Amino acid sequence: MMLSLLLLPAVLMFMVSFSKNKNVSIWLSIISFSILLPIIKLFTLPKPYNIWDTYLVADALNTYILLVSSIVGIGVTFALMTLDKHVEVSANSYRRFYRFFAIFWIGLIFSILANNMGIYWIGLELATLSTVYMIKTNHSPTAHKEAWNYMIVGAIAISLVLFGVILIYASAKPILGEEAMSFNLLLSHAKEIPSPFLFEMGFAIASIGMFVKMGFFPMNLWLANIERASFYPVAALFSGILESAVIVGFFRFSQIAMKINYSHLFAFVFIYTILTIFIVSFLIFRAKDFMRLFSLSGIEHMALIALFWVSGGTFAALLHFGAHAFLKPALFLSTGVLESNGKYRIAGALRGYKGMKGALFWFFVSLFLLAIVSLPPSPMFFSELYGFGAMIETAKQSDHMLAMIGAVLFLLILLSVIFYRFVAIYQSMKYEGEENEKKVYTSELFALVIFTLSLMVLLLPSSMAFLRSIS
Amino acid sequence: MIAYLATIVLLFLLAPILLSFIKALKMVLLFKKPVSVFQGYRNFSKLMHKETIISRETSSITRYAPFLVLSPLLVVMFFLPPVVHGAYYVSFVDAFTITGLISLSTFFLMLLGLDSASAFGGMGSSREAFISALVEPAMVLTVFSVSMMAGDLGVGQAGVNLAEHFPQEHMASFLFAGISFFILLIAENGRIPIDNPETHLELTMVHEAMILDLTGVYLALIETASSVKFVIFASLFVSLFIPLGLEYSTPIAILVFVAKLFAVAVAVALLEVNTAKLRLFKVPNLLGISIVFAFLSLITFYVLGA
Amino acid sequence: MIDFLIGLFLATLITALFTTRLYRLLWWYSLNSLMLGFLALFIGRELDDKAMLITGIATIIIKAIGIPFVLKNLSQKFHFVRQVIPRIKVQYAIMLIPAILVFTFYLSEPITHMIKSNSNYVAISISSLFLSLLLMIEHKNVAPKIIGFLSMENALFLLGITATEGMPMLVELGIFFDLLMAIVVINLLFHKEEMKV
Amino acid sequence: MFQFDTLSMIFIALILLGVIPNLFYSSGYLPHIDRKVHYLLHYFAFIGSMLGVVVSANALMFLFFWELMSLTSWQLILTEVKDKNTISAARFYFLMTHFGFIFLLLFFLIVTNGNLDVGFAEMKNIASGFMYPTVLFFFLVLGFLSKAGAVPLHVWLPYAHPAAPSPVSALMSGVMLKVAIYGMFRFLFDVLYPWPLEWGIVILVIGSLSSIIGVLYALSEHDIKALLANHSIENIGIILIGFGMGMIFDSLNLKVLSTFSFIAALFHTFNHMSFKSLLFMGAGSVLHQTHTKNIEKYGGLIKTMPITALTFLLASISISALPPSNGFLSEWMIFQSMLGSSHIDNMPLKLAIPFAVFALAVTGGLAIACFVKAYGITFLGLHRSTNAKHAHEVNFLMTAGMILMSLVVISLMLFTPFYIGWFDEALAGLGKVSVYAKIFPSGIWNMHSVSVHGGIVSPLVLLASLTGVTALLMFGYKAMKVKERVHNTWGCGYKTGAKTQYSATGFAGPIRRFFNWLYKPDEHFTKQTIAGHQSKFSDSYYEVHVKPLFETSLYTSVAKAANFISYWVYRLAHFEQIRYTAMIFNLMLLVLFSYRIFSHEFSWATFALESVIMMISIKVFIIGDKK
Repeated sequence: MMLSLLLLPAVLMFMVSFSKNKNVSIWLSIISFSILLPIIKLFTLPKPYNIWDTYLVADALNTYILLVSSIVGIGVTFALMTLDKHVEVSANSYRRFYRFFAIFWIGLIFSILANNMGIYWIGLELATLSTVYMIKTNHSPTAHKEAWNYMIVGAIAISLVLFGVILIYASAKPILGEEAMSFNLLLSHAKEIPSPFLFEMGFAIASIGMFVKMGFFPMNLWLANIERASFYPVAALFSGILESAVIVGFFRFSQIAMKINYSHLFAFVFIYTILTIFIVSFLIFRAKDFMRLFSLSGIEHMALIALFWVSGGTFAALLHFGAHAFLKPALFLSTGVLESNGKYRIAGALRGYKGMKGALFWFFVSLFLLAIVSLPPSPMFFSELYGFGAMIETAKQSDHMLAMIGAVLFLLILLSVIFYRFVAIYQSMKYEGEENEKKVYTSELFALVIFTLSLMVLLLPSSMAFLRSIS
Repeated sequence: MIAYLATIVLLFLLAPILLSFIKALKMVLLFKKPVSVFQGYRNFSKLMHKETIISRETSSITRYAPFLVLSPLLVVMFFLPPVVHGAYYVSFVDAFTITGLISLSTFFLMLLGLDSASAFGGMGSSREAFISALVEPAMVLTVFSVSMMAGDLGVGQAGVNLAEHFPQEHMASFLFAGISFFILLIAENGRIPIDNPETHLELTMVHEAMILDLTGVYLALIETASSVKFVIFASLFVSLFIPLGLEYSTPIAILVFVAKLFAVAVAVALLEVNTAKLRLFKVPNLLGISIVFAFLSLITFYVLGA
Repeated sequence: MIDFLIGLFLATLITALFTTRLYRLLWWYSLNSLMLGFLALFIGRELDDKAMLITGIATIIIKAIGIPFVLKNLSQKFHFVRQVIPRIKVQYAIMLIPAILVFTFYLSEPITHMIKSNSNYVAISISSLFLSLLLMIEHKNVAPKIIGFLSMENALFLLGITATEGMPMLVELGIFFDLLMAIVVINLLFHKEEMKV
Repeated sequence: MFQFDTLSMIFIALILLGVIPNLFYSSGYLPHIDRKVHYLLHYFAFIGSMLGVVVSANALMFLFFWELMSLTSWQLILTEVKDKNTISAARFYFLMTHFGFIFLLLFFLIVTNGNLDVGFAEMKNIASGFMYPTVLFFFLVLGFLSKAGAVPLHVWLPYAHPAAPSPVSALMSGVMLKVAIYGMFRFLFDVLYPWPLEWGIVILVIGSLSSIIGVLYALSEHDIKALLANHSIENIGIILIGFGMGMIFDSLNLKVLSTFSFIAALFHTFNHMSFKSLLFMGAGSVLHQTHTKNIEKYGGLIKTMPITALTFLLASISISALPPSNGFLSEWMIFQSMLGSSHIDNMPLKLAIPFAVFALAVTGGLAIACFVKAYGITFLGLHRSTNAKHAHEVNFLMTAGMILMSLVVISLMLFTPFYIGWFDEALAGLGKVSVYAKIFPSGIWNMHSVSVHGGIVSPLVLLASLTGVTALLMFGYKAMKVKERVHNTWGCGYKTGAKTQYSATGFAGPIRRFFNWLYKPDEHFTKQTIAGHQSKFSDSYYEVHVKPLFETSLYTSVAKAANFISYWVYRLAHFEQIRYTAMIFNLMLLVLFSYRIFSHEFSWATFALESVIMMISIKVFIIGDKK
């Protein structure tokens, strides 16, 4: 019952996408809201709540993530209404876009709610494959090339995840039998796994898959290129939802890995993310367009979330996750508006928005831009404080305290490189270049309002308390 | 109290005489016909009777600055060490205050130079700023070192202490401080090798350049200020570094004091006759020597205790 | 017998690495999948596992026959370049392949004394994973890359059926479903290209 | 969440004293700002965040307000964007302040164990258990001093302060820097208390360097606001000298001297707030009228802007530490505390402190020169540009702001004992010895140094006697009824004009030449000679720019390094476009190898072997053959 309610908006969307009515997109956005109902219901239910046997189980963590992703999904549907005003897209591919968006959504609901590694993987693969087509909606040669790139790299990454899943399954099968696919059981029996090395190998391979998918070292730029080549809602979906699905898998796997050998896990993720952020920060230092900039910064934030998570800063990781999931799609959606008017030009991109709507738009975008570099009162400010706090805490308990504090310092300096670049870009957008009259539509503004409100809700003490309660 | 006031009046009266005396002595040494030692007074009265010409380009600064140049120096005169044993002296003012007051006077003098919009004024101010910036550290260090030996930072108290207990055990550092202070005396008063108070030649002048546009009473005030400044330095020098003769009875002590002042004047005159004015950018060398001696004095005091 | 089939599996994969013609490549891939299917049937019979039997049959039908056929059709329809010469020289390749094999055995050495029966299978599947990656590395064209990706899938299956003695049915079916989806998407991707021209 | 102890109250008072006159000034300035909403929003948020910083009682609040303070001040700099310089200055400022924030963040994270809600007392417990307190100290120093603008983290000041609207520069320089000083007081006292001797020396050295470097660059500056900003560096240096002496004395167990030095530092903090705000307001008024920051384009403004000129003069006297101003008093206290070093037993230290004395004295001398230059060139002489000629006094609100601020300056001068008593109370509250009774043993007339054989100063007596003597002299002059005549300035027969005056460049010439080895100035000299005669020319132009040493060496090289690294990173990213599978292949090799090595038997032989394999594989797959 719950499952069908959850899937209903997506299925409706899939079906409505065949209709040739012009006003269908408005209906779709309203339909998309209906997903909130079952999620709110989920919140009230006692956890863990079995949605579909033991395959799909809702607990506090994935309900939260599902909620965040759904809000992003709703926001994106709103922004999709005026996609054709900003880019050239034929009615046919527009509809097909919706169709694949629906499939994407279904895949995500499965993978986020999954308590089974296999189901998780299937959902992820479904979502990945459907995005391939969404990239292709843009009829440009680069989009075509990038769609192929995405197809292949994404497929490799996803296959690696599956490979890791099978190895983990193999490692736990002797004690758990067929049930070794279940995250819950794995977590509770982690200590009894007979061959930790096999598990760790599986974990490493799966993590590589997930990290490649999220654009960590060394595959930093491929995602950025894809997002550059595709339409802006795709980028918003990527950063807002798909990466959430990936990171929820990472959360689950690393929870188990933490129990098996914390120091290995920590060293692995720590080194990996620092390398990633090192590369990404200097890529951002040179980034010259919004899309690349934002998607690179998305990688940075994903790396931070992973790092906070393994350092034990669960609260920080989740808060950061939420903030990022709202901010990044908002930025990508505004990029659509910024670029359709200014075409890649950064200087003066925020100028020339006249009237109430315009003022609201540039105000929001400024807010998002400043919030993404974690200036107060952005939720990211707090999440970074607590996240780095958790890292310092871990450092203090380790044998290499000074080295780790040094690493944190290094990390912070790298973040300030990013900070610098963002500030420079923001200033250039607002204060340089010439002023041209530009236009923004209500539906986009509405999406931005949704994101802003969600961000503000994140800051409420009660939601912070809720996040603290998840562990 | 009477001795105190009398000393101040005496010093004030003596001030023009000392400068004229130096001039006269130099002329004698150069086989010229010397001016009278009272030439300072003559100049003063002459200037007092003249009308004041105020330059069109100047502002109210020119009207007030001459007073502000003189008044800090006059205030300083009240703070000098006693010349007679047992006389009243102001114990609560220390060397930093005196340095500060002198700087205040210089500050207004420099503003005065800039006010007239003439190139000379600016030049004089600029050079004065340069020199006094370098004088300052030497001054502070010397004061620091002397206060160690005198056991007090208050100038009056230091003078008394030194007179009562001559720091024989610290002779070396005392000497160094004395040399340093003597160089400062020359520098601060714009005497030859630093400045030539007698010429109005663009290349040589510092002090004179700043007051080029003053006439009448204003000029008189400034001239008084410079003579007072000299006498302050001279009396500080003699009280701190030649602390002898205080124990005599009042008239003799005062005589000894005046004699010491003249001795300083003679020393300055001899130095002036025997050296040429330094180029402006050589001045730091001399002041550097002063700074080095001040440091030396401190270090010998600390390390050797000598 | 299992060992023999695995040997053949690996052999077909290695041969595919040296192939320079697209149809040949498809052929080797088909053989590779066939071996995998047989392997599944064989193990399934040995363990008396019905799910495994279904998997084996599905593998043979979809992977050994269906996909190569579709790909061949596509290649004819869209005029693929049929000569696919590996970018890595043969001289390197003959050194690399044994090196990879040795390395994977070395890597899985710590597991050997932990899992009794089938530690070698883990090593072999990891090595076939690497070999499929190598297949993707050495070609620039899309078609061989797709085959590389598909043989990666095969490596996964090998691991699934040998090391773990079969995964839950649901998962396996899901994987098949996704594979089909992938083929559909690939098809669409090609189609789009054609539409544009 | 918040606390209001005496130290906080003192700094609240400091902020309010700086802010209230500024409100007047700011409202007078407001009609000239285009983006009023933006300005007002950030202006008040800025003030609020500064107040928030000084009353925060836990790390979370402190960091929040601290970062908010940076954010709003950055936005305030961007209020009036007229040229590219403002934009880059704002960016640079924000980067530097964020850089400092990093260290603060680390400091707080370490001393709170990641739980940012704990109070200062708890922080102290945690900090005392931390193994490397010096690391904490350096984090603290880097964090706060980058905000305060101490060498070598001072480079942003001369860019950021001129770029901001004048009321904001007054606030930033006058008040915001002090908030950083508050941080030093609060956390060095409350959290990191027992200080090793070395810490004090570090602060002392930083202070001495800052004071000299600040004043030297101020002297060579032609932009009036940048000049003042450089003076802020100098004054922060002076405050730090006092602070450092206090720390040194404290670690040598000379408690009385230590409190005395800290009082001096606090007092100078207040004084600098007052006169620097006033100076910036004055500079702002001048800028407002002449529309240029170039000091060479001013001149003669005293005639048309008397109130600005008078208040500026007051502030100049005070900042030059001339008696009887408040600036003199605090600097006097700092000198006195350094003279207290004669009691130290530690011989090397005893010998080293005279160098700090020397630094402070040089600073004093140069500051006088600098302010003669600033004041003289700006307000005296003839108009150097048309704008300066048409300048007139600023509006009522702005003058009211300046007058109020000069009242603050004067109050600091007159009520020194009261302020010192208050500072003393605060320090006593922080666990230091109270020394008020020793400073003013007999009433408020005389201020004593607490060191043995220390000096005495009597500010009120000085003030009274100076005004008395001056008034007497002037009265005498008036009584003489001297005839006055107005005539042109004598210019050696040449006509006196705006161009015959000494310029600021010329004024600083001798000092600049003397410090040429440090300045390494960039000189531009063009001359239109007549008929090949070197000495005869119709037109000549001389301009000199001094680029700060730290900027050319430290900052440019950092920027270069960042560029270099990013270039190579981009080159690396190029491979992933074409060789992505190879990248993943190698990545897997690497990770599996590392897991194999570090999880199980580590031996150098396998390590070497695997590295070789990695290298070969990277070479073959990723880099490939050269074409």
